[in-house]
Amino acid sequence: MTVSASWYLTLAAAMFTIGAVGLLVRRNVLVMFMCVELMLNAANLTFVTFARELDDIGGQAVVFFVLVVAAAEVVVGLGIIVAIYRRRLGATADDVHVLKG
Amino acid sequence: MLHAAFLIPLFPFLGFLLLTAGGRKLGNPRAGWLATIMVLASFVTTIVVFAGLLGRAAGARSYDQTWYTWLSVDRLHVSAGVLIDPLSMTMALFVTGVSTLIHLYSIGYMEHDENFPKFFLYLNLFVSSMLILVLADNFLLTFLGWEGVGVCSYFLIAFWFDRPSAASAGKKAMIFNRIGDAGFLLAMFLTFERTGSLQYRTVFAQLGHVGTPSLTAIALLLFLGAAGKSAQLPLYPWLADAMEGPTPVSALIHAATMVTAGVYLMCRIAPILHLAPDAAHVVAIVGAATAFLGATIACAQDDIKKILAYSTISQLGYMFLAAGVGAYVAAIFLMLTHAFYKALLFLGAGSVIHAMDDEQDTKRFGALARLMPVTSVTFLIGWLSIGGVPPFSGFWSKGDVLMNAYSLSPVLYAVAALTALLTAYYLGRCYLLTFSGQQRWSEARRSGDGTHGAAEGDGSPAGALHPHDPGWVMRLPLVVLAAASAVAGIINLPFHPLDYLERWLTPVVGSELLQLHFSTGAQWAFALGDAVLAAFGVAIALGLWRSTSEHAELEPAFLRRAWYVDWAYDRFLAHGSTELAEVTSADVETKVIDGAVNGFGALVAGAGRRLRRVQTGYVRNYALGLLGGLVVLLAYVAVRAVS
Amino acid sequence: MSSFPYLTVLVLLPAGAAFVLPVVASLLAPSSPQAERRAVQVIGWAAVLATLGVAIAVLATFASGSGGFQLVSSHAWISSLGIRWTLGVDGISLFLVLMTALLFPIALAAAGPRRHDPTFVAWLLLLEAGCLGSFLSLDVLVFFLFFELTLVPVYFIMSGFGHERRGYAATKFFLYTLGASAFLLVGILALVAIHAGQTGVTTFDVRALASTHLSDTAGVLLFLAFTAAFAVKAPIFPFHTWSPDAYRESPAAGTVILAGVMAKLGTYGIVRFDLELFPKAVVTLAPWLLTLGVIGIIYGGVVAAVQHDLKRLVAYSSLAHIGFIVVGAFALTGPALSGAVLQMVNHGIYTTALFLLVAMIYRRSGSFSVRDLTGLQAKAPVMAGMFTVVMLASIGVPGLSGFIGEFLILSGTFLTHRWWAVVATGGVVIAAVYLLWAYQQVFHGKPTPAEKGFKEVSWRESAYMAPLIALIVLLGVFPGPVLSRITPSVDLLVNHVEQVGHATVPPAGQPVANLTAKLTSAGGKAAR
Amino acid sequence: MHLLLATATLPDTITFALAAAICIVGSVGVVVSTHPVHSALMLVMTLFGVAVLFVEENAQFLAAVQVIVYAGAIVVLFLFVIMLLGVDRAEAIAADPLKGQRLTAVILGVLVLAEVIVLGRGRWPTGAHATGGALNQGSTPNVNVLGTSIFTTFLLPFEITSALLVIAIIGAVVLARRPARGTNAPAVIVDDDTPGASGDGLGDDGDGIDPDDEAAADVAPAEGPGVTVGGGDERSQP
Repeated sequence: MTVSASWYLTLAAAMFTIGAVGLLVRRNVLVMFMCVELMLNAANLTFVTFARELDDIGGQAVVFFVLVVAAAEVVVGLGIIVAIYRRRLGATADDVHVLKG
Repeated sequence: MLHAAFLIPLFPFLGFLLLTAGGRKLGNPRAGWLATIMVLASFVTTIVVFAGLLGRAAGARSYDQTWYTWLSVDRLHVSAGVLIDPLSMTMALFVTGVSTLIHLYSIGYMEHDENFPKFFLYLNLFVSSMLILVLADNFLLTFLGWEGVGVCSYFLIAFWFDRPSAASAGKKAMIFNRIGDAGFLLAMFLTFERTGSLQYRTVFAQLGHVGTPSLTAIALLLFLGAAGKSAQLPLYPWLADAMEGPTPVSALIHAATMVTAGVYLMCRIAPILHLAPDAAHVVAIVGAATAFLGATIACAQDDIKKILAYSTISQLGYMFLAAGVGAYVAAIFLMLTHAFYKALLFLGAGSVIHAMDDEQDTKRFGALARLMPVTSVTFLIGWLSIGGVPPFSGFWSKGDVLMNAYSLSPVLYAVAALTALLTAYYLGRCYLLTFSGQQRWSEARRSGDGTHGAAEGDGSPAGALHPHDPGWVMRLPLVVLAAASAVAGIINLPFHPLDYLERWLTPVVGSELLQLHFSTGAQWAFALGDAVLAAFGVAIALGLWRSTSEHAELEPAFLRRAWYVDWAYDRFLAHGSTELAEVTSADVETKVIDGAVNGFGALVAGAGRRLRRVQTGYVRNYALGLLGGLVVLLAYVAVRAVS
Repeated sequence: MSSFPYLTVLVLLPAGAAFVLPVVASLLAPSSPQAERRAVQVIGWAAVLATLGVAIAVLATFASGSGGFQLVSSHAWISSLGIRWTLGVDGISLFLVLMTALLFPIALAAAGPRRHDPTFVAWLLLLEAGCLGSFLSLDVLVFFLFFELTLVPVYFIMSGFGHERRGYAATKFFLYTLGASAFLLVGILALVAIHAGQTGVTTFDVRALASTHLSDTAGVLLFLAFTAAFAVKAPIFPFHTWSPDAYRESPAAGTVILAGVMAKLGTYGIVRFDLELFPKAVVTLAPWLLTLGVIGIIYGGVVAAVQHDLKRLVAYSSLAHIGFIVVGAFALTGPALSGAVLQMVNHGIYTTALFLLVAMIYRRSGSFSVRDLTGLQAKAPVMAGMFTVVMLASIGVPGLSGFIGEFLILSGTFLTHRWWAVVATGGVVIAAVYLLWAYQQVFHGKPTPAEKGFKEVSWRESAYMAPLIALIVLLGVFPGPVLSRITPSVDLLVNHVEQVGHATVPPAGQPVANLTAKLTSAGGKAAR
Repeated sequence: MHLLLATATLPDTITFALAAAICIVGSVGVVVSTHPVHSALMLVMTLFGVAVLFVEENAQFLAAVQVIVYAGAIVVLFLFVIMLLGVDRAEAIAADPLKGQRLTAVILGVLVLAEVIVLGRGRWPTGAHATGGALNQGSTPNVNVLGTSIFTTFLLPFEITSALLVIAIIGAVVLARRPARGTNAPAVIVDDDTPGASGDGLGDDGDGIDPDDEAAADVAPAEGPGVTVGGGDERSQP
């Protein structure tokens, strides 16, 4: 029997926070993307933990779908990044602000 | 025979429809003849109905004919129908009679006008409306005729619409009338509220249940309407301007028929005036004041039609004076005789204007008597008649009014008597300036003023002027009217078996408000006094104006400018309201109301301009906001959970 | 009652045509522009005329003398929310429907070359469906949908085919009316929620909602929410400023529909929904609304008197006339309300005629300004004659349509609210001032050389003016058949307001507890 | 605080502690590495840690997928893009050009963490099972249980994910494709490298976008000094 769910959840919360802070402080679009992956993983961990806690397969099924969606998201996201980099040498996230009001 | 009553207004209306449809094809002069025949047919029908009414007993001379229900909502039931009684028949007779003559005259007068069919179209519509006005059996239908004649008056005053002055005069007449109409409308609302009906018969039957203040209000509001239509103080200025219309129009509408509608209304509501003596006194006082005012202004005018217009205002004042003191028969009597002699004077003036190639200034006439003998003689009869010289009709009718005025108040009598003197004087001045004295027109001919435009004239070559009497079409009405003016007094002589009109009308208007208590001797004294006043007026006119045309001291500026009333209206009412409207439109509408709407839009736009700074464009900033939102949200949940 | 679904057909016919027309046009356009134009014409005319035909059939089927709703058809639509497709017609809506069905063919005829434009015609047809749907809906939410639906076509007609400042006018119109309608939606939902709370039934049927018990505050608030939308749409002073701009910048056909039909959506909404649903609040707030109406009458007249732009002048005159309708609606007496309903129809007809005449002048001279026009009567006497008749109707000369409505409104208002009626009567004078002034400027005087080629009305123009003028005269002389169909419904409504709203405002010495008491009191007075 | 450590066995506890440490270190490493490649490698480390935790929690299948798909495919994709774009060099992260961004982010992050922990205290789901079925079904292996669930209860979402993947592939192809000369560029971002808009839009305040420029950008895309990536650039300077 592994450690109680509280530890897992606390760990997930910490990972999520680190990912979120990373998303906010890094300017490299690729690294920001990795931070998003971190947050997704934190969420996945939460799901799996609750699946165990509640003895419910639904939590794991959701994680499965999250994985698929994450894969799709990465594909499209990286495609967008490639498209942006094509047009802007050395662009970071801060360089793209054409939607400024 | 009474069943034919519906035909009386129908004939002229038919004429109106026919002329609308095919007047232009019918052309000149057939359109005029069609119109005249229609009015003549109406006149004949009226005589037939009149005969039918005459055949009934004096107490049963009343007949209702309902055509259809016009309005029926709730308890408001208004039918379209006629009320045939001695009063309405008297009015119908003289309206159709005078109209026929003036239609005939117009065929000659308007023969060169390019809008000849349209003129008769309007005239027919006018006659039809006037007949509905006098025959209607309820207030609302009377109001329809009332407005109908007002609208026709507007069309006809502005008939020569290419003259700005004519167009303005038409508009002015309409607006002054509308002010009066507002009073009429309010009177109807009050009547309906108090009695639940607008039918004359029903209303009069219930007067006993209506309080005196309400009756006074109704009577005064109706008088406001009457003052607008009949050019009484303070709503009279439009009538002088209305002379911009063709002269037959002035004769028919602005002298003989339409302007007397107010007097008719006062007689029609005699039962109300009986019960509201205060209102009746107001009517009398306003009438006397208007009579005097009109006469003074007429003394100093040069334009022949303006003289006659102010004279009309003055004479209408007499009629209101009579109605106000309760002498309705005297009012109707004066109305009838006035219709004859004033129509005669206008048609005579029209002949002169026609002959003088559209010149209207009496100072540029003179010595026309020998060139236009028929016109001159008939005009002279008109003068003597309106002046109250015995035995012409005016003597009898005006004497009746004066005597009745005395019975209410000697002051009213004094004003009216002075006015009578002035009347004899100013028309004498007019006659003498036009027909006798020096010939002042050959050198004054066509001195380049185009104001009296060519539209009325026939465009005759600018050669020498040869004034002459008009053709028979125009001469016949003159002669007929002159004869009527001379002898019309016989319909109501103040001797018992001869007072036909008195006995004829009494069932409708009731007995006199004030019973006359004069002895025969006193009556003779009054008659003598009237005759002396008239003779005096005539004598002054002869003395002053027989040979000369200049008496500047007798034509002070304040009279020439009509006591500055027009000026005051223009300055304070017209300009004032225009300025008020400009301010409303420019400031209130644009700045306040629309400003509020656009201001709200600007506020949103301004807020947006300020808030757009939040949209930095940096995705990391937005994400920061997201996280901040998450913090707030979680804090909220936490606080909720704790409490 | 007929089994034929007249009313549904009436709404769906133009709506269907509006969808079919662009499809057909786009199929034909690439191959042959001629065929496209012809198809647009055929479909457009067929739709509006068929709608008019159905409307006339409705009139023929309508049983006069009965005040309730007739030809009611009701079908489940959004069952979970209790929204039903419920249409019905009574004396109040009957003639508005007829007027709408009549004015759309006229607007199409007056549209000039645009009647070949598939976009324009399709929007016009959709607008007709929206207007008819609004007048016929008995389900409040369906009414709201149609009420809002009308905005879209008008926006596109105005912004796509209007005059110089069309963008400004269209945006202002759309935002203003849409913003006000938000209140209406909230009001509807709140009312339905209250009703559902009381009865447990979720329904949007106006007949059912009328029995909702509302507290005084709730009634007043809901009344204000409803009235906000209607006041802007009508428009009632001081919510009118979109209208001069919108009327001014719309193309002729758009102006006609805006002023003739859509303004009535607001006043109809007041009569149908405000009076029916919130009698208490109506009684409480009637003096305020009457005051706004009276101010509108005077104010509209005064501002119209100094307009140099004919279209704006007519727009402000329209404000004054809407003021009369508002006064009639809130006087809460039989004659006044009947007059208000009649006046809606009258106003639709003569305002349309005025705008059409102004458009004719514009088409010939290129100007709406009285400063550029003079002496047209010499050039076009028939047009001047038409203008005169319409103008006199608008002024309220008896014998023409405008008078009957105004007289009924004012005399009815006088019974309960005397001083408002007195002031409103002053508006009658003002109407004469500005219209006669405009007429004098435009038609009197000598024509300028520039107007040499000014043409008389054409046959086409006469053809679409003729029914309007005929109706102006007919409604003035024989209003009986119309009034006899309006009054039963109006009586029901006035009774409802008086019973529920306790509208006991007796004029001096005459108790007016309800209609029957009024009738007996008149009889009693006569008997005494 | 419920320190429910007592129920855990020692190996499990040690495994958890190690994996948790790996996760935290990896996560922090992702954020603080100056070099994108290092970040990616740190991410792999984290993912492995998570996979271990999955195994600990009886999610063997997910652990496998985590390693294969996440670490094996996604991170490789990251690395591939880093190499493709040539950004595999250290960047300056000492200071953030957006004032206050870093500080605020850290404060907010700490706040979120604190709030989540506070909220989590004393609140524990005790309710019924969801519809998906039990996790522990006797001796049935986790893969079987999950497979049954996905192919029965979650069949429709599963099918939809397939569509999602296809869409993503197409999207990626379209986005990454170099536009042929004269055709419309994928309208992902507004191209303000066109002559009329140069110097505008990036860096300065870029006061709205002129629709005409937008149209021009559509007609003649990317004629400025475009980034040349990959093989021979036929659009090099004339």
